[in-house]
Parts: sequence; C-alpha cells; structure tokens
Amino acid sequence: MSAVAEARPWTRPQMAARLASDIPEGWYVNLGIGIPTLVADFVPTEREVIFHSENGVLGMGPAPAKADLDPWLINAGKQHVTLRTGGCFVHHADSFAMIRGGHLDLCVLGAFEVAENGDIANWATSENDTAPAVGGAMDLAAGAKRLWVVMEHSTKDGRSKLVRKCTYPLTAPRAVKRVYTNLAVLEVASEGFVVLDMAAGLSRDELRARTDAELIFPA
Amino acid sequence: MSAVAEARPWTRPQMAARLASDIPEGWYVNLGIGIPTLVADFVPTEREVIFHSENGVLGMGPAPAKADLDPWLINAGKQHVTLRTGGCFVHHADSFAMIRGGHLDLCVLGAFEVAENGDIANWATSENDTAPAVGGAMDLAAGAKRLWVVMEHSTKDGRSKLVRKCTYPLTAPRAVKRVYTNLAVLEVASEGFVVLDMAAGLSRDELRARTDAELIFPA
Amino acid sequence: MINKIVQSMGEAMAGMRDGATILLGGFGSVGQPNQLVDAVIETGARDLVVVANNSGGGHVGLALLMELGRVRRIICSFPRSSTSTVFEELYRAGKIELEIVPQGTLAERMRAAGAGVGAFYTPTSVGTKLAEGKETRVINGREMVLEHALHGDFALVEAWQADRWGNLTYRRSGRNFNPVMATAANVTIVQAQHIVELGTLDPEAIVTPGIFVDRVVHVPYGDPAI
Amino acid sequence: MINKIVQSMGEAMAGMRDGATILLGGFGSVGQPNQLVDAVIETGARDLVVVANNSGGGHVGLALLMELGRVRRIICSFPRSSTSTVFEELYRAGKIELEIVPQGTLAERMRAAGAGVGAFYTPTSVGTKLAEGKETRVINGREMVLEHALHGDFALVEAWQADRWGNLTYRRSGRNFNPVMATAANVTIVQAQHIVELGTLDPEAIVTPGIFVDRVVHVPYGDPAI
Repeated sequence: MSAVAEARPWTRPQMAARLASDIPEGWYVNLGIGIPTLVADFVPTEREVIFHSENGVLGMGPAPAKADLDPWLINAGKQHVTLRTGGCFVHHADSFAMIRGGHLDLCVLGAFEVAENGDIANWATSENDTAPAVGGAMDLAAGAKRLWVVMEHSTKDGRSKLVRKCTYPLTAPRAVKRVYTNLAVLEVASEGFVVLDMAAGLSRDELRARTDAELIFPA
Repeated sequence: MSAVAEARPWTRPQMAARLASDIPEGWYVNLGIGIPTLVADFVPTEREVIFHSENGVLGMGPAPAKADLDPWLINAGKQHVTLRTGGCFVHHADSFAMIRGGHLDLCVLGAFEVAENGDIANWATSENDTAPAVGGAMDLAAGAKRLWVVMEHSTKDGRSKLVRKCTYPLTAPRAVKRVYTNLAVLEVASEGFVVLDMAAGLSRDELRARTDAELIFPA
Repeated sequence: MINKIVQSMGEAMAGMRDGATILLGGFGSVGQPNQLVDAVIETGARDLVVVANNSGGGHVGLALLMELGRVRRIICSFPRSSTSTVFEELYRAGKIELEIVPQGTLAERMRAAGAGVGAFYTPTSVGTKLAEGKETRVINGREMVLEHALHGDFALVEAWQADRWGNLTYRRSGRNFNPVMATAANVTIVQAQHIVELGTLDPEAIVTPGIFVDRVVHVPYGDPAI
Repeated sequence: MINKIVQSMGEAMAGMRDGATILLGGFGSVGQPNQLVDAVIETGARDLVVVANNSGGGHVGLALLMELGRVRRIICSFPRSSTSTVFEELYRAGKIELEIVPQGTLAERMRAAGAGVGAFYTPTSVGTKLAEGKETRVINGREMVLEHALHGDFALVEAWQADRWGNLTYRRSGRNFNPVMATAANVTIVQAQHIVELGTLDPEAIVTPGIFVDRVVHVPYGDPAI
C-alpha cells in the first residue's frame, strides 16, 4: 500500500475531466448520479455534447444560478437543471425509447463492481438487499451504445472494485466498455482490462496489486 | 324477390343516418371508407362526436369548401378534410395505439360478409387475391370497443352478405357487434343476428328469405 | 357538449374503490398529482395497488396514503430516497408488498397497456435478478425478457393546461410519466393548473389528446416545492 | 458545433447501397419525401427493400423507383390504389416481392425497432391469414400474435421545420409515419420545408428530437398536390 502513496491518484474532478476529454462533439450522453454528474462540468460549452436525463429532458444544461432556478425543471437525480437552446422535453416512454433503442452514444455510470468481462453491479449491495432501488440503471446499462463507468478504484476498506467476477447483483452482463478510476483508465477487452492510462507515479505492479482482475498493458 | 319490391329499403344516406342516430355525444369514432364515411354527415354539429382517422387526425371535421381546402390535411381515405376546434395531430404509432388500446368507442366499417358469430370479412375478395390491401382494417376491427358494420344486405347478384360463416378471408373473428343494412338493423348475439329494426313494408319472412344466417326477432 | 371538467374532488373520484390499481404520475417534486392523492385518501379506499416511479417522501401524498395503511402493494423503480421513511418502515414490518421494475420497463409496460400491446421483449434486466423466473428468448442475436402490459383502474395525472375535451399539455419535466399513465388506465383523472377554452391549445402541440382523459379538475397549486 | 444540415442530395445520400432497407414516410399525398426518393434513384442503389404505407402512385417517387427495377421487396399495408399501376404490373409479373402488414402493426413494428423492443404481442390479425404461421399466445384471456421489430438501414422523412440539431416538426397530417420511421433506422435523412435557427422550435412542441436525425436537407417544395 505504501508504494501507492507515492503515486498521485486522480481526484474526482480529474477523473471526470479525463472522461470528458474522451467525449466528442455531437454525442448524446446520459450521466448517472455521483461522479458521472461531474463530467458535464468538464465539457467545454463550445463542444456541443447533448445530455439526456431519464425523466424526459434532452439537451440538459448546467445547474441554474439560484435566481434563475426553474422549479419545473429537474433531472433524474432530482436536481434542478437548465435546458440548453435546442433541447426539448419528452415523456418517460419516449425517453426510455431513446435509451433502450440504442440512440444514446454513451452512458456514464458509477458502480460497486465492474468485472473483467464487462459485467456491472451498481444497484444493490447484496442479494439480501430487500428493497433495492434500480431506477433507470438497468435500462441505461443494457440500452446505450457504450457504457463507461467512472468510480474509485477501491472500496473504502481497500477492496478492488475491478473484479474477476461480480459478487453484487448485476445491473447488466457484459455491458461496460471502459472504466475510469482514480488510478487508471481501462478498456474492457475479451482477455481482460486493457490499461489505457495510469495516474502519475503509479507503477504497473502497483496497479496490479490494487486490482483484483486481469490487467493487460499494451506494448 | 317480388315481395321485397313492396318493401322500401333504406337508401345509403338513410342507413348512415340510422346509424348516426345511435352514436351518443362524446364517443370517439373511426369511420371506414364508403357508406361509413357518410355517417359523419348525419351527426348534428351540436352533438359532439369526435372522429378519428388512422393517419393521425383526432377531431376530424367535414370536407372543406373548395376555397378553404388545406392540402396538408387528409383523412385515411386520402380525402381532404378539416380539423374541428379541439382536434389534434398525432403520428401513426400513437394513432394506432388509440385504436389497438381500445380507446375508440366505435369503429364503423363496410364489409363483404358478416357472419352470425360476428366474424367480418372486408379486405380481400378471395384466398387467391394476390395483393390484397388491408390498410388499418384489421387493427380497427380488433381494437375498437365496438365494431358496427354498415353495408348493403345483399351483393349485386343477390347473395346475402349476412352469412352463417364467412367465405372470404377474415378481417377479424367475432368482432362485429351490430350491422346496419338497407333492410335491417341487427345485433350480433350468441344465438345469431337479433333484428332490432326493419325497413318499412318488409316482413319477417321476406327478411329471412334475403338472409343466409340465423335471425332472431325479439318478442 | 362534451365537458370533462368536474367541479369537485368528489366527482373526480367517482368509482374509486378498495383494491383498485392506481397509476400515479410525477417524478421527483415535479408533476405530482398530490391533490388527487389527497382526494383518494378522502374516499377511504384501501387495499390499493399503486404504480409510481418512487415510493413517496415525507408524510404527504403517496407517503401519507401508505402511512394510513391503505396501500397493499407498490410497483415502482426506485423505492428509496432520503425522505422515503414511511415506505421503508412499512416494508421492513412486512406491511406492504413491493415489486421493483426498471424505470424504462415500467414506462414501457404502461405504454403497452395504453397501446393494446399484451407483452413485449426487452433487453433490460436480462441476466439480472429482476429477470429471474421470467421467460426469455433470443431475438436478432440478443437475449430479451418478456414483460407484460401494466394496466390501471385509475390514473392520476398532473397537467399544465387542459380544455373541456381533456386535451392536455405539461410543463417541462412535469411531463415525465403523466402522459404514459394517462393512456393506460380505465379512468384517467387529471388535475390541471390551467383550464383553457377549447381551441386554445395548438393542435400540433397537444401532448395528451382528450381521448385518453375522463375527468379534469382545476388545481392551480402553483410551482412545485424547491 | 453540431450541424446536421447538409448542402446537397449527394451528401444526404452518403452510404446508400444495394440491398438497403429504406423506411419511406408519407401517407397519401402528404408528408412524402419525394425529393429524397429522387436522390435515391440518382445513387443507382438497387435490390432495395422499401417499407411504406402504400406502394406508390403514378410514375413518380416510389413508383418510379420500382419502375426502374430497383426495388426487390415492398413491405406495406395498402398496395392498391387507383394509380398504383406500376406496382401491380411488377407484382403480377413476379418482379417484386410483397409483404402485407396491417397498418397499425406496421407502425408498431417500427416503433418497437426505435424503442429497442425486440418483438411484441398484438391482437391485430389474430385469426386471419396474415397471422398464419405466426406464433400466438393468450394474454389476459385474449389471443395475440407475435410481431417483430422492423428496422431500417435508412429512413426518408419529410418534415415541416428543422434546426441544425435535427429537431423536427411536421405539418398536420404530414406527420403520419414520419416520426416513427425517424426512430427506426440506422441513418435518418430528412427533407425539411423550413430550416430554422436553433432555439426557434418550442421545446414542448418538438415532435422528433434531433437524437433520431442524422442529416437534414432543405427542400422547400411547397404544398402537396391536391
């Protein structure tokens, strides 16, 4: 663990910024609750990326200034938001038609675990969670063209959230394409996680030590 | 046949008017092509009946005066129509959601044959009709809360169009609730056609002679 | 003259009964027909099945209906929030049944009900415990799960504008589940902020055509709480 | 800056290819993207599958495309009209395949494709020869037939207004199949009567959100023929 201390893990805003830099203009993107929500802050306004919210908002803009707050306009996280010029409103069935129909270029979610085969678990913390809240997570994970996960590399008690096999109930099997953590950016490939990028000062062995899954380093 | 000559069969406008008198205010109604289209003319404007057309027009009004014709507004029969105050436009999937979802109180269609169990045949004139045109007939017959048929009692060559069993390909089984012909108004009941009304001067025996199906005359 | 506007909550609630399935619009603080829920409480109906995205918050609306012991079962996608304590206590005490449905599947099941579709195959929830025991089949190379139409006896809807034919518009994210639920119930009851003359609403911009609406009551409650 | 407006029919048709399935909007004389069909003719693509409500009329648009021998198969609800002689001759001569689909099932199959629903059960056509050989099941006491999603490689759409994000409105009964088809194709190409500035269209009244649209070409052809 001490070796990792020398490394400089990315902060949450840095993780969000790193992910945001990979979103090209013109994509339709749904951002989940938590770190994913931060991503929008790092897409420069001149790069037009169209954000979708499950509750029927397409073309969502940033949080309003207090004085401009519209009580009729919230996102799926129940936060007040704005609508960009060119945005529009649809009902829930049409909103999820966009999701399920594969019209979103990207969905970004947080997760409890991501497995090396792309399985994601992000909605229930145990099989015995009696009243788990799924919301739109399963629709998004199954429906978007790409699913990227942004999350801490490890749990608070130090267990890797990148795993060989998920232990928590799945949100969707084989759905994740890419993972952004505080330590690395990883692509899900047929043989395991391919490391695309690492936090400064982190060695391959250190990353392996922190990761409970197969890691592949491109030549 | 000579006995029938003494009877006074209803004209097409009379058939349409007779049917129209049975439509209460507030019903949502789809009228098929042919005699059914005439029905709208006999609903007084002060009795609000809302006409639906498959191509996404709800609240259809009568044909426009030549000078007021709107080239952008047609009905399912490809005729130019008007929109009543309070009407609206929807797309085809939503329009047929209204039909299939049982939201129309009534659909009125023409038919080649209606069987005593309510089967209707109105879209193809033989099993060998190679390119028959079904349009929205099957959706309407299966979807509306009530299906009434308005048609001549007999074919041009004198065969009854009310039959024990349809010989033409079905549009929908057990769908018709009521039939308005030039000779009678009949309700489809489990035991056969119940005669609700007859053209003036027509005897029960004459109607029986003209009908190739079970007829029941209420006491 | 068609007039779906009713003058009292009593008229709006006609036919409400024990055991009814109620579709309840709204998402978060927006588009919630809270005054109609209060009216349901007034009717005394119990043993209700409620379909809503959430399981209520605080001690008002759906949460109050549950607190009064009137809800037998809730069908929702997200029964957890910082203020959903009423539901959570009832659920832990075994006093309420819960069916969790993914949010998009919930919307689509009601859309199917409104559109006369009996059931449909969706990729959502395949391979998860929410698909356990459900029929699946591979369509076009993709495994899908069979989901059935979800009908209501009543839908409670919050709209922005309504006319006497029951044509409706919504306000921004107040739209949410409301137009979908309006199509999926035997009786659709609307509380509208504004009652407008027939002909006021643009025929190209009516979101819920009156064919889906049975009763409208004027409830100009103003803006949702922030 | 997102800009889906293209300046030429050539750009609009990029990727058009032999064997493509084309969803073709329009109903009767209204909402027909005839100029886009002319552009398809220009590409030379053949062996096409066309999904449309009708089978074309006269010797223009779809009828011309068929007359040129470029359509292998047509999927439609109503292949007969007083002016559909081109189709009828080709069909009698065995030079074109036909799949008849009830109009509502046709719309719903494309809606399903756009919404990611693989297949659905509908009561339409049960007990008729159009359901022969199809799987059926009884749902809620009613027999229903299984129908599959119908995807297009391209959708050709006629709209009234469009902005650079591809948001669309339609004009009266010009709406018809257009918004449904726009959701159901890999590439949706729009001919719009009016190109408007972003922000001109009311966010509450956009019928096709730009997410479903790939390319827009300005075709101010005026009113449909009467």
